[in-house]
Amino acid sequence: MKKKQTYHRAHPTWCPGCGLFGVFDALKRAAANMGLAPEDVVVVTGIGCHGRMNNYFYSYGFHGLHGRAMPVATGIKLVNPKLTVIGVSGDGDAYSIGLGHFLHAVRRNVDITYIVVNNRLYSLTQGQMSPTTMFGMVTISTPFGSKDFPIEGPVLALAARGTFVARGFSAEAGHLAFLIEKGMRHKGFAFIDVLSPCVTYNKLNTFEWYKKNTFMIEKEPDYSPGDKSKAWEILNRDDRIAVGLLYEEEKPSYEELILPDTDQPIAFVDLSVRRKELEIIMENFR
Amino acid sequence: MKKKQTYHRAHPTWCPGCGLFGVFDALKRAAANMGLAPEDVVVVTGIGCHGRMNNYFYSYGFHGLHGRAMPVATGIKLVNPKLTVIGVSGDGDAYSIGLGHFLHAVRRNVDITYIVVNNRLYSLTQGQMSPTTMFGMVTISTPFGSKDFPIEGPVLALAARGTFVARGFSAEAGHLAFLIEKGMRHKGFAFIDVLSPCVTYNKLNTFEWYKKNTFMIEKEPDYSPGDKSKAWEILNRDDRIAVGLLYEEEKPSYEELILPDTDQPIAFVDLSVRRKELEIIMENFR
Amino acid sequence: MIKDLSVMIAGKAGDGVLFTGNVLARLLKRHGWEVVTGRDFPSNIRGEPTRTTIRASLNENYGPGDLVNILLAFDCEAILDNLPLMAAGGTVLCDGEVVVTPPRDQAEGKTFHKFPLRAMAREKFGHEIFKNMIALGALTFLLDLETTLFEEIITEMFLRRKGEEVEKKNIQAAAYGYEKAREITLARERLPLARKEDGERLLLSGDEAIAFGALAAGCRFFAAYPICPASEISHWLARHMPQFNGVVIQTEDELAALNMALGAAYAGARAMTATSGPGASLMMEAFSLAGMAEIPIVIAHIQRLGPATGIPTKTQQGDILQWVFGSHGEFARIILAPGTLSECFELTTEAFNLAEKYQCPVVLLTELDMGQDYRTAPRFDLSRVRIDRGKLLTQEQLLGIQDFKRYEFTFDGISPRALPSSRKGLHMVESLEHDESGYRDESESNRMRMMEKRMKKLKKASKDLPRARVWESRKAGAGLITTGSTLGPVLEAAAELRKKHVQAKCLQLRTLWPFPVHAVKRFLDECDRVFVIENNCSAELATLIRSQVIPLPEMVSILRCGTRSFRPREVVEQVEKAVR
Amino acid sequence: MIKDLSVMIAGKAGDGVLFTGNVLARLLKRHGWEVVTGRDFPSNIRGEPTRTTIRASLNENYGPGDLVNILLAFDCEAILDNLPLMAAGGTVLCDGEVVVTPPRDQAEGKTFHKFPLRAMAREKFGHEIFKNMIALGALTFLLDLETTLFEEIITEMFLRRKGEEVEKKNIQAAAYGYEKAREITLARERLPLARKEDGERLLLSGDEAIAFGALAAGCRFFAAYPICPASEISHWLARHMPQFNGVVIQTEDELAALNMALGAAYAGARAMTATSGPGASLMMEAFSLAGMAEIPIVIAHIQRLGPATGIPTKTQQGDILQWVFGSHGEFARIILAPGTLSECFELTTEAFNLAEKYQCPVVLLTELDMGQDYRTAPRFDLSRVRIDRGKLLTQEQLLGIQDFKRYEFTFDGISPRALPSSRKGLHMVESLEHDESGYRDESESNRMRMMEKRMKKLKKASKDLPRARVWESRKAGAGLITTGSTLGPVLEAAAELRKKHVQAKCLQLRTLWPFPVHAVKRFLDECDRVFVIENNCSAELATLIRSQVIPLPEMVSILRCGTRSFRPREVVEQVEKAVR
Ligand SMILES: Cc1ncc(C[n+]2csc(CCOP(=O)(O)OP(=O)(O)O)c2C)c(N)n1
Ligand SMILES: Cc1ncc(C[n+]2csc(CCOP(=O)(O)OP(=O)(O)O)c2C)c(N)n1
Ligand code: SF4
Ligand code: SF4
Ligand SMILES: [Mg+2]
Ligand SMILES: [Mg+2]
Repeated sequence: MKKKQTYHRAHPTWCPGCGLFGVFDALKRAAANMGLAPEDVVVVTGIGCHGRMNNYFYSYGFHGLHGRAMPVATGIKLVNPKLTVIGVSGDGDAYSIGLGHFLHAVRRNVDITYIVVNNRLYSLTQGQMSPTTMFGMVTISTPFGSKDFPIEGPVLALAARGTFVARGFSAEAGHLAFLIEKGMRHKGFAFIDVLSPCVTYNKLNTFEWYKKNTFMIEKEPDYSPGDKSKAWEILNRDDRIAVGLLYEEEKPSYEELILPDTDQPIAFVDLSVRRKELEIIMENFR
Repeated sequence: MKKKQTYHRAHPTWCPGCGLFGVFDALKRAAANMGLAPEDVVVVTGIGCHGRMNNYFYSYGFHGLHGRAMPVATGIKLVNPKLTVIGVSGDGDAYSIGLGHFLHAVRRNVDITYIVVNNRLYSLTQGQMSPTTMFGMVTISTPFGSKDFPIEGPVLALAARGTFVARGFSAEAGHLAFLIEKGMRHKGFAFIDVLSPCVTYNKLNTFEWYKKNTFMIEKEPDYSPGDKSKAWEILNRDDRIAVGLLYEEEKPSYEELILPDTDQPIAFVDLSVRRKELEIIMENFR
Repeated sequence: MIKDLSVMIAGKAGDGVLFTGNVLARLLKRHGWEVVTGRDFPSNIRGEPTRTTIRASLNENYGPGDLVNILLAFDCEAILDNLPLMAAGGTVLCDGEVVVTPPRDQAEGKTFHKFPLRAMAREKFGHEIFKNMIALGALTFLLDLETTLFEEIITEMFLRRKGEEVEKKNIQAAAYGYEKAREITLARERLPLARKEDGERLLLSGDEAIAFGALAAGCRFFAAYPICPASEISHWLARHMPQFNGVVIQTEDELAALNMALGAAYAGARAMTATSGPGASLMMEAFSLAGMAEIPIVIAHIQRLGPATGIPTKTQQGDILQWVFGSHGEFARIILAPGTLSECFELTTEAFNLAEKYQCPVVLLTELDMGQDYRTAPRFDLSRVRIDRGKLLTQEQLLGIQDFKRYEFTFDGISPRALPSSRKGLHMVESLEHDESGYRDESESNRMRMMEKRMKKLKKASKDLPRARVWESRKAGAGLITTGSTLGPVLEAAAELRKKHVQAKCLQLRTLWPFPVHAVKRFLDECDRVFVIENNCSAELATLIRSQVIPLPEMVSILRCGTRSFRPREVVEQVEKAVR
Repeated sequence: MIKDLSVMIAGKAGDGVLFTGNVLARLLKRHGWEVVTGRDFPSNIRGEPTRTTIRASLNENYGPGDLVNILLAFDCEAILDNLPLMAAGGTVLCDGEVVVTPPRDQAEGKTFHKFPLRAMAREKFGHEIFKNMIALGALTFLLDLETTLFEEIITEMFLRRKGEEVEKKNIQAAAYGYEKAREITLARERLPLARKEDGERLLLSGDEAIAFGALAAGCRFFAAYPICPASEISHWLARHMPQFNGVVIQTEDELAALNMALGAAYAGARAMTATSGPGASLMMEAFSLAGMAEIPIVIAHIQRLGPATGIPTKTQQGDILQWVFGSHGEFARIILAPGTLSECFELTTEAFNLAEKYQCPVVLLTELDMGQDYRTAPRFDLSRVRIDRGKLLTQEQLLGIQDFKRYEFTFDGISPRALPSSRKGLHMVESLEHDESGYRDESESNRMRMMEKRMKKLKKASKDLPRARVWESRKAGAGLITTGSTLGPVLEAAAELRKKHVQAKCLQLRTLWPFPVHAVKRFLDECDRVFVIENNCSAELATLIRSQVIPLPEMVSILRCGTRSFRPREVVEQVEKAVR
């Protein structure tokens, strides 16, 4: 256990009331609960309002290109599996431009915790429609209403054989912290879609709206995150949005499978020229 | 009805016995059954052995970039909705580099028929692992066995809210032709994953292997393609691979929703400068 | 009478700085002034310093000026950063909690007023949001502008969209600000502006001019992915396209945007995409496809500051060489660079013709400060817009042809085009090397002819492209070569230099590729010393010139590697230093 | 005694043409000859014409020659296309159903033998697959090669992998072919080759040399997406990386490949990716990130013929300017171009040092014919491989530092580097403009310093880069400038020109960026006439030179816009024409 303050680098300049504050809080709490040294954490972010997370959360940070958080995070994790690698993206970053990378990271089951802050808009670029924008919504880019049917990250993650699929709500920072912590403890890829109102541009999916339209699956009497068809069903419900740990499964993680030796991080391998072995290999060229 | 020969431009140079011959045959049959004029069809292909389809199938053709068949096909369909637009990709083209585009096309429900010839390898580039390569398989790029968990197109299409999700088998050209025809008649995005052996590089997923490991859902007593949870379940079966029309649903197609007037194809709209209207719009700048 | 001035509005993101500046710009424009705004924004939605500067002149107005006459700040701290920019005799109005004491030397000769905008708005109108109207009212007083014109603008903005009540309240807030300013400022601070007829002039951004140009030119398919500072083109078109039976698609990324536009263009639409920085890099692959498959496409690139994500809200000219030399393989491309707002419109309409006539990608390369800032311009002349679809064949023409070949070897390299669904026009579009019908052909003889065919299109095009423009025709001591939005400060600098008896003339490159070798040579011959002025760090334009013009006299590069465009003085000083 | 010859193997894709050629290459190499293969393949798995030419010389061997001495065809039709390439006195062996009568003028002086390889294979060994061994046996006879050496190679190929029976049967097939050739050919057709010691020499492809170089240089993370002709690097490393505790990842696309490699490099690995054509365009965005975030990365680009998908199996040098000027924004980059097989190895090992020393992307630019063809080379000298990780700080060093700043402004622009997990090394990697600690900073003053810091690294690097190489030191009438695999034909042409009394010297650019201005200037001073020779259509290298070197004498471009590399004669003829 550490103090939450350990990870507080600066006060965010997000719009007052933005859901991202809840995510920031939850992330600090989860890290504190895990007692992580800030130096052992790398937060890899996408481009968007969510991408400012690195400015506020105190740890190593990598704010790369729009949509490419997952390849970067995978590279980091494989080279140094001892690091706790956390991805933070937005719905545009993860489900639009980064959709391919997201699902490939899911299927590989790399040991990364991936938080997608889903405000159902491209907020940093002033509120255009995103892949989770509700059908018909008027945005700056859809003056006559969105004509794209939305998709949901958790459904896709389940379909791509995700081993940890969850949904949080940024108004419930405590619960979200619990999910993030569980995700970090999960061996393999942990995916958390976070319902997170953008108070500036999204006048539809507000805190109130979510309060009305979500329910906690942990409170459902017979729900178990071990049952894939249940998860599928609950995710396909039309009436209300399920929040909680939807699905979890044990499976070897990518780095266990692909690295010759997870105990010898590539990051610190001795690079001096191994002449003897190389000379033997060179014999193949004769 | 037209003759199958109508669409036969040349004899393919695929390796003798390749599953692609079955797909070619099925495509010709379906087009013949629909009685399509070759000039009213555009086949948009990806890069790979499958991409040679345009050289053999007689119609308008667009052999674009690796993984980008769907955006191109979408552009064509929106500009001229009267065309029958067919996409032909490989598993690498559609599920690896093109995964994002594929799922976004699915969710938009553009009226395109998308055939993914799934030989579970990158064949044109000499047999590297693809996203559908079975776990552990030795390929030229995975000398110690693939460590990536495979994904399946139909599951993902279902999760992305596909309105027509099917799977064919290139050894069953008649059945495949039936699926393709049904797909072309479907209003909206019709997706068909085709199990198709690569006889040169894939020594595991052979015709025999598929015969042993597939079953026809049309023959299942109580299967109906209108039930999404059934489709999900059957797609998640571990023992055998379901072939047939897995799921179909009615929903407005993208071009109906987004085009001001589907009866006036953009392709043939009169472009002379509409000065009066433009002058009025210019008033906004004063 | 004052004939030229700059007003800066400063505050924090979220304060409505941009809104305030744009309304002021419109107001000045209605008084017959030439106006240009100069936004300076952080890439953040809230809380960071933000400013915009409205430069207004009675006559010519090239762009942002050197100094600011009036500073209105929503936050008194903001004045500290901006004082060094203020002209002698300037006036400062500011709101805010913090009491700020400017350094003595910088404060000298300027008048400071604490102007509690938020408090007034809250107290008098019940909400801070009225602070902007109060501020504008104050400026209306200071500049001695017509309140009726201001009220007109308020009505236009609010009446239809928000109703009468809101409109009224805003008019009241404006009047309140006007009176308050009268109370607290001194008579000598007032800058009574001369007036002129507004006439038929326009006030709009380069992005809007491009979007309007596209619409006028028959663009009916626009696909793009949101990115600063190009999104405005998309937003504008999304509102207006349906009326013209066209469509705007927000794609999943830039790869999809260009590929989808290529599909649309192939199917017969005049198609376009727009992007910036990272998005342009993502389009490089499909750019090459457009070249290979000879698909007419227009790509607008509004340059922002790189590399990587860079500073998305700042301007630069750092992507010139990427479009000239970028992408894999070799193919014909045309690159146009508008230097004025009118050219944003004109070159866009021309771009669609060039794309179809030469069946190649056409890039419209401009900059953030051109794309997002507002400028006045004469009304666009729609009667001059021509639609030339090149060798696109109608169904009738196709029926009359024996053996249609989409990629036929022709004298000028340009082949006939048929749209899918046409009878007798069947062909392949092939990203592999292909024969005259479009089918894969890897033979060397075919390859050589096809490359030659595709490349030689540019030879013919060169005669058809927007010509380089020369300002001042006499022989000159200093020749200033530039492109894009840097034109403004360069022209102003040239005027200034002439006042200082340095004979300066300017060459504006409006086509960057194929490179206008002759125009540059001719210009070089007429100048003693040559300067290449561009807003980037590595002298891209000069590099391009060197790579194309032989032999070449010595050229001096004047570069800016900062976060804004040139101020005229920065050009003047460097030229003077070199010439004297 | 014969000291130089070329053998062409021709057939259809699927015939084993490549295999046959490669075995012959190995056999010749074991006889002490210098060898280079020249593959010419369709981009299709089956059924289309395919050929490979083995050039072998007793001494120097620069690359493919002008003419072919022996043609072995699995398909008699194949000989028609290839006859014009045959030297006088040449021998043709062919199999196939079709009887082909070559045109009289082309057939003159050549001997033709119908050689029913398939039938012999079927009849004598029960399977057509033995046709290749029979063919090789026949060639062994024709070239009077040691059958024991051939058997040795067969054993190496088959014994361990396929077992004794297969090995034996192949030896028998070879012997059969040897005897059959003796039966049907005339004594004068035999080309008795001189011999030499094989020694410690190697025979491998450029892709293998790069892969091996990477492994030797400590590359432990390789991420790539399959693409012709770069995949072989990946395949080779996939087999050998685990032994060195490294990993090879096949990513979902090229965007992921470079971004993942950047993540890996940031975390501490020596990381690399490899690609070609369209893949390179897809990497442009992340290339810019590497520049901005100063992440050491090595990108191998094996050029194939573009644009778009182009012809994936043909060579070209059409992507030079993309790497020099491509990608959005301006940043430091280093571009190396090996011209020989040894340099593929050496420059790769050097690339990793440069990337870490200058904390920027390093591109290793070569061509399909260098990457995929096999060449002999002296054994690589591992004792000369040095690992220099530049300013990468260890944990101990970090603990001794007061206030670590990842992007500290330093004299040479190079800042200290710390790996994540290090104590006292915490920092941000930021694609936005950032301050010394890596945190977003959009102020102009910071931006200017940061740009200057990042750019000036190249100044220091210039002294540290692979130098341009000059062949022949005297003053010359003809100066030939080239780069990459075009070096071979150019050197051979120069030797030929000297025989014809044209004093020719060559300059090989091994570093393309930062551009070696001084080396080029010095070379230019020493030559009367200058030729720039490159395998592309738009004179990319010449364009680059012009953009960097001032003043510049006239240069003549010698270009190839076809589907293969130069033949020496093509260079000789053009130089002669210009010089005489
Ligand atoms: C390649 C590329 N394209 C476009 C952009 C512009 N851009 C910046 S943020 C963003 C979308 C942000 O949406 P989201 O990921 O949902 O983040 P949010 O701001 O909502 O947190 C876009 C399109 C970019 N930076 N890079
Ligand atoms: C951007 C890009 N990357 C890589 C390639 C090389 N490439 C050509 S085909 C192919 C994969 C083919 O696999 P698949 O789509 O399954 O087609 P198949 O050959 O199996 O039919 C690849 C990677 C390319 N052409 N373009
Ligand atoms: S714009 Fe929306 S998402 Fe961004 S900081 Fe403000 S409220 Fe949050
Ligand atoms: S390589 Fe495989 S997929 Fe390609 S044509 Fe041959 S059998 Fe078919
Ligand atoms: Mg969002
Ligand atoms: Mg495949």
